[in-house]
Amino acid sequence: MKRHITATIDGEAREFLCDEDQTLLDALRDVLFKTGTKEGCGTGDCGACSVTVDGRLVCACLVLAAEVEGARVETVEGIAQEGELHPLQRRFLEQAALQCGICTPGFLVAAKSLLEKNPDPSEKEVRFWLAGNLCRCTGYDKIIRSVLDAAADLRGESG
Amino acid sequence: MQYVMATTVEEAVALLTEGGVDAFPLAGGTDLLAQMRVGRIKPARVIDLKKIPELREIVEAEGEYQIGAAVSGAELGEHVGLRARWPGVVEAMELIGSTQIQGRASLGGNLCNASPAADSVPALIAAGAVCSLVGPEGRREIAVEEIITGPGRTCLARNEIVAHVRLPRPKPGSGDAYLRLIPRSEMDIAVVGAGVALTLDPDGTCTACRVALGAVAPTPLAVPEAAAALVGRRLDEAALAELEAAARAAARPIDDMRGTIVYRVRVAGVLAKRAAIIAAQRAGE
Amino acid sequence: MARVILPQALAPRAGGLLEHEVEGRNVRALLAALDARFPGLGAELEGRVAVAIDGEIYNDPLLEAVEPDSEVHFLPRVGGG
Amino acid sequence: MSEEKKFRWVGTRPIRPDGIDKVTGRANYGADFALPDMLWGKVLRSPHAHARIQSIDLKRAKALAGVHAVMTAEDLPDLFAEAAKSNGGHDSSNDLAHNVMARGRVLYHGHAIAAVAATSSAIASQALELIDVEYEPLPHVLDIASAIASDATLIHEDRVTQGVEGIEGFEGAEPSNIANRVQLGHGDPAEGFDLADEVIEREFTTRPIHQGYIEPHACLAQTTPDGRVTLWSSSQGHFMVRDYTAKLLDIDLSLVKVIPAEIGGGFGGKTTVYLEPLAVVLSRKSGRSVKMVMSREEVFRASGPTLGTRIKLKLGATREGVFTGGEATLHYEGGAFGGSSVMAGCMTIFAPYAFPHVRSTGYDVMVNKPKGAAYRAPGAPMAAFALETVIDEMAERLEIDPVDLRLRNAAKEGTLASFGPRYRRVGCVETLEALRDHPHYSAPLGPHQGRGIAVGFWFNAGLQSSAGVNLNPDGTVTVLSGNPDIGGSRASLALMTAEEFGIEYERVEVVIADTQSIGFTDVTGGSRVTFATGMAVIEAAADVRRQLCERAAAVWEVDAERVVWEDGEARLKGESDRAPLTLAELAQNAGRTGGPISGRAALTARGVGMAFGAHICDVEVDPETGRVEVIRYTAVQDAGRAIHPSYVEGQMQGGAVQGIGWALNEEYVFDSDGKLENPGFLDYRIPVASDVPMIDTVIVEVPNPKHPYGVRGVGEVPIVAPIPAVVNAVYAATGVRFRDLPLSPPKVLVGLDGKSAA
Repeated sequence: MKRHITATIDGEAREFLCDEDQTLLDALRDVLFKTGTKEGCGTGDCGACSVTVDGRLVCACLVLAAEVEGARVETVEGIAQEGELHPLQRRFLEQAALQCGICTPGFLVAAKSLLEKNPDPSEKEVRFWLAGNLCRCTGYDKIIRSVLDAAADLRGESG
Repeated sequence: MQYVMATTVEEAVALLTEGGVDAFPLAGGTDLLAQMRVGRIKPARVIDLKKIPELREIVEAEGEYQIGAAVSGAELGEHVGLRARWPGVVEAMELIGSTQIQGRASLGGNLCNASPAADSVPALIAAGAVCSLVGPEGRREIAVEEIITGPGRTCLARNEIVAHVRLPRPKPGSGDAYLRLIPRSEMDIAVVGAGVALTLDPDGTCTACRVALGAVAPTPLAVPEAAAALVGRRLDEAALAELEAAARAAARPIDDMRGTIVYRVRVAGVLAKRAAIIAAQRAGE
Repeated sequence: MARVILPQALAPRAGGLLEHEVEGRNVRALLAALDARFPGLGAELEGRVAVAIDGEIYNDPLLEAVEPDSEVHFLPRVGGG
Repeated sequence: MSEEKKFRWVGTRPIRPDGIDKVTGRANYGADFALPDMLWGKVLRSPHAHARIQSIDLKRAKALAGVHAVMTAEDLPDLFAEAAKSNGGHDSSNDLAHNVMARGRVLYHGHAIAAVAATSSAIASQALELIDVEYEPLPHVLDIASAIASDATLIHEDRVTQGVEGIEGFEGAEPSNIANRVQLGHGDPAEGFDLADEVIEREFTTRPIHQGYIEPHACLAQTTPDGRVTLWSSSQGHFMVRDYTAKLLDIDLSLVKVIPAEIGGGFGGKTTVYLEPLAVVLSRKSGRSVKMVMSREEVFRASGPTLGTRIKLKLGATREGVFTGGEATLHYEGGAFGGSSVMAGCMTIFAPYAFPHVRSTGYDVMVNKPKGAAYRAPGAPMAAFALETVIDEMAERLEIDPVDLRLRNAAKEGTLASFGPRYRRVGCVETLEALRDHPHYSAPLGPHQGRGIAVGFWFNAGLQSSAGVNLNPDGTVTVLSGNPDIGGSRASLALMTAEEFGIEYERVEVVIADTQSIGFTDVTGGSRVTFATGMAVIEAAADVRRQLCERAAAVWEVDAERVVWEDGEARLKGESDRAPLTLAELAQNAGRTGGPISGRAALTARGVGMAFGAHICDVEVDPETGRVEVIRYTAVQDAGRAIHPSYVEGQMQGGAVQGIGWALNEEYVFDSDGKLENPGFLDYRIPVASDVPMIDTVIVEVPNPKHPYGVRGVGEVPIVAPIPAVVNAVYAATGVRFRDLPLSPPKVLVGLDGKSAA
């Protein structure tokens, strides 16, 4: 038996049917075809499927779709507003903070969640907040710089 | 698989009872869903506990804290009062997994998953935490160190759940700390963990102490011998060396891919000592 | 005549010698000449190796030009990751 | 190429053309494709490291509702029969066939044995449990020592070592687990050691590790009754996927269309196929399209890895610090089929330095572990670990600064390389000098801290590339490439195109075309795309430029020789009053002046530029727990010419951190039954963001004289130096030389204990 779910996903009211044991990640990707959220491990160890549920950063692979009934889910696909890139997205592009780009959606969601909580994080705080987001290409350097720069942008401190 | 939500502890217990051996409680889900994914657990029913108010609250009464079993690490970390009162417990919980895991993982889940390496448990043992269990027969209270009986095993009946964990009101001059050793800086399972809670009188003499170790035995261990090394003394080098030796003596780990027996024994001593120093600093603050 | 240097592992197939003076305008001609001198060696080389002609490595050599004073090393083929 | 050439675009850092798609979630990776009739395919894998398959019973699986196809090796053409006559069944495509689906025996834990396709991923998983397999477990070999022991169990009973004909000690070779032996060098090492004042000989070991790309292997296959195949696949080369799939299934290449997905990391691990042939078979059997995605556990158990090594190395030097001789014996595990990177290990181990006498001998050893795959500078990091730590020891013994010792021996133009030829222009010296002059090299250190340096070398594959350049009527340019963009190559190709035409970078779009829309192109690997495919793009652009000049000549009614292309427009030589014709003007009128303008190039790239990197690493070691923390890191590398410096830096930073992971924590842990105990990111510990500092970079540019812009390959060099740099730093911090990777805390603590005991 499928379960009927109503939720707000990237600002849009959505209804969908899912299996009761289906994860939020599988429902996003296979039911709603929102494939911007990636799967790297399925066990919460890589962060590629980072989304927020009611403002809380989680791995979509460790949430059942059934659990988001009535919730607000935000994915990478909702970060740019009306075609306008978020400062994080802009900085990632300018700084070449992505190589293959598979981890990028997760990093952006996680970093956005950090900056909403802490608008002026230190390098160390950024590194520890993002420790659950694995990147195998960049060595993290340009990602961390992008997040710090985007934080400054959002504080209105960049030149 | 069937997903059901419980709104009271009694309902949760009834759903568990009805579901039998293939029914699993779901709090944060960070262990359950990962194990489902790799096929280690195949539940016929999961019972979501997160809509039960008691399990989601942190309640303070006269310095005593009652933490709902489904409270997430992130919620724990954001609780200013708790953080000030029991920094060791909070830091232990916050060490579990990533920020994403913190958004979901619960204190009750970490406890009931019953890993010998569970980070929150040594800190809770050191803090003298007491758990409130609810089952078909009603409630019972049990010291946290009694909960885990072996790797993946607890003293809970199949249809019993942890409702909340209670932390006592610390005496003046108290502090706690938890440290673990992992190869990386984040994301690993503890190779060794050590929690220390102690009380110092104004001249720095230790009047009470509890020490617990993780990942050095089939269950997290309370180590009263290590605590005894400090009680009645100032935390000088000799006392700390005795604490370290007692912690080592208590450790009886295994060799596995995460660490060797020799290593774990050594580091159990090192971490117990270091945690004691931090706890003492906090006690003096 | 070009100076041809074989991989050490193939020396036993070429009279025990690593270095040979060989006539040929391109790699194919060198291989043919080597094969005539040591039957089977040319085919063996063609199937397995790259060449360096005066320090320049070619991974799929056949018609690469060889000068009379060239130094031609046969070496293992390397791709990468 | 001329040093004075001024660039407008080359060396700048614009946003990559595919960037917006990749920061908004729109880019489609391997697992992001779906078709309405799609089934989900899954693979049953061996629970044994080595066993004979006695029977496979598919009845119960087939009967499960929702299952549409089930397959085993019986459903693949038997490529063995022919080759078995010549070489015991072993050539690379037979090995590949046997690897994608076990035939007769399973050779490692995780070896594919059957596959199913069902209407959901859950049903497919359930069906796997209904496949009944009877195994007869066989003894297994799991390490080099037991594999080469005289009484070793043979993984392939009929396989005789290659490369030993006529070699003393190998006469009439019996079958063994050594698949191959190689030897390289010049002079006589014994003579070299006689000339030395100091000789150091050491042995080193490394464990199997995985490339660790974040995207699991994934594909979607669609087939038609008349034999056509369409594959959407994430790989380092869709032509590679086409060729291997066609070969394994005996299909004409023209019938297989592979559409490249964006690729979520490869590092060499996606230069082969695992799922695609199975998906095609399942699709044919079911008449539906089939999607297959590996789980992370499958990725670790059955794809990649690069395996364990044992290297014995001897180095001789004079008191003045001149290397007189080098000798190394390298044993590399190649997994169940051989094919390790030992050859490249032998070629690179002494490559950065001049040696009068040098020899390396390599053995490719078969063990019951997954078939090894390339990993970034395959074979070189382990070799550098051996040489560069011995050099560190030699520097200490000779009381010479470690940079000076390396500089005294560094390879330069004319040096006879240990792998054969004489070097042409290379930047080893310049790279080391840049390292020495970097403030990091002389910065102060605190207690329990130490600093190490090391040099790394890698080649640069040329191989085959095709490119198309289409001029659009509005003056924009579309570039077609056959290489998946794994790290920003669209940007580097667009930059070179903009440079060639003298037009705005934003006017160039780069498309990764499928196997039916562009000429053959080898994999994105071997640090070759910006170098080799870049050459093809430059050539195709030149073709277009030539046509543009011809069109302008036709318009002006002059000889084409009188027209030159400058700053994005055609100009008539010597007549400054004639208004130039811009690219846009010529493009707009193309239809009326002879038709659409497009250029093509297809080439085997020549003139590969070898490259060197030199790294500085600072660590702090906790003396009580043995935990090592990297606290500062600088990577220096000769890029020849950095087309897009940010992506060059990115390669250097990423390679450095992969190497740090390899040095400190990454390892496959097998139990005594040959079962991998840590097939997940939890216990296979790749570095996380909080493990590492910023990675400082210095790009040295010693242009490759054989490339129009001077490009050398940059992608692989950065992973070669980190291991010895870290290990030398740990020595400097602790006084203990570690020779077995990884330097995990328990191992380091044992080492520290050994020192205090001694």
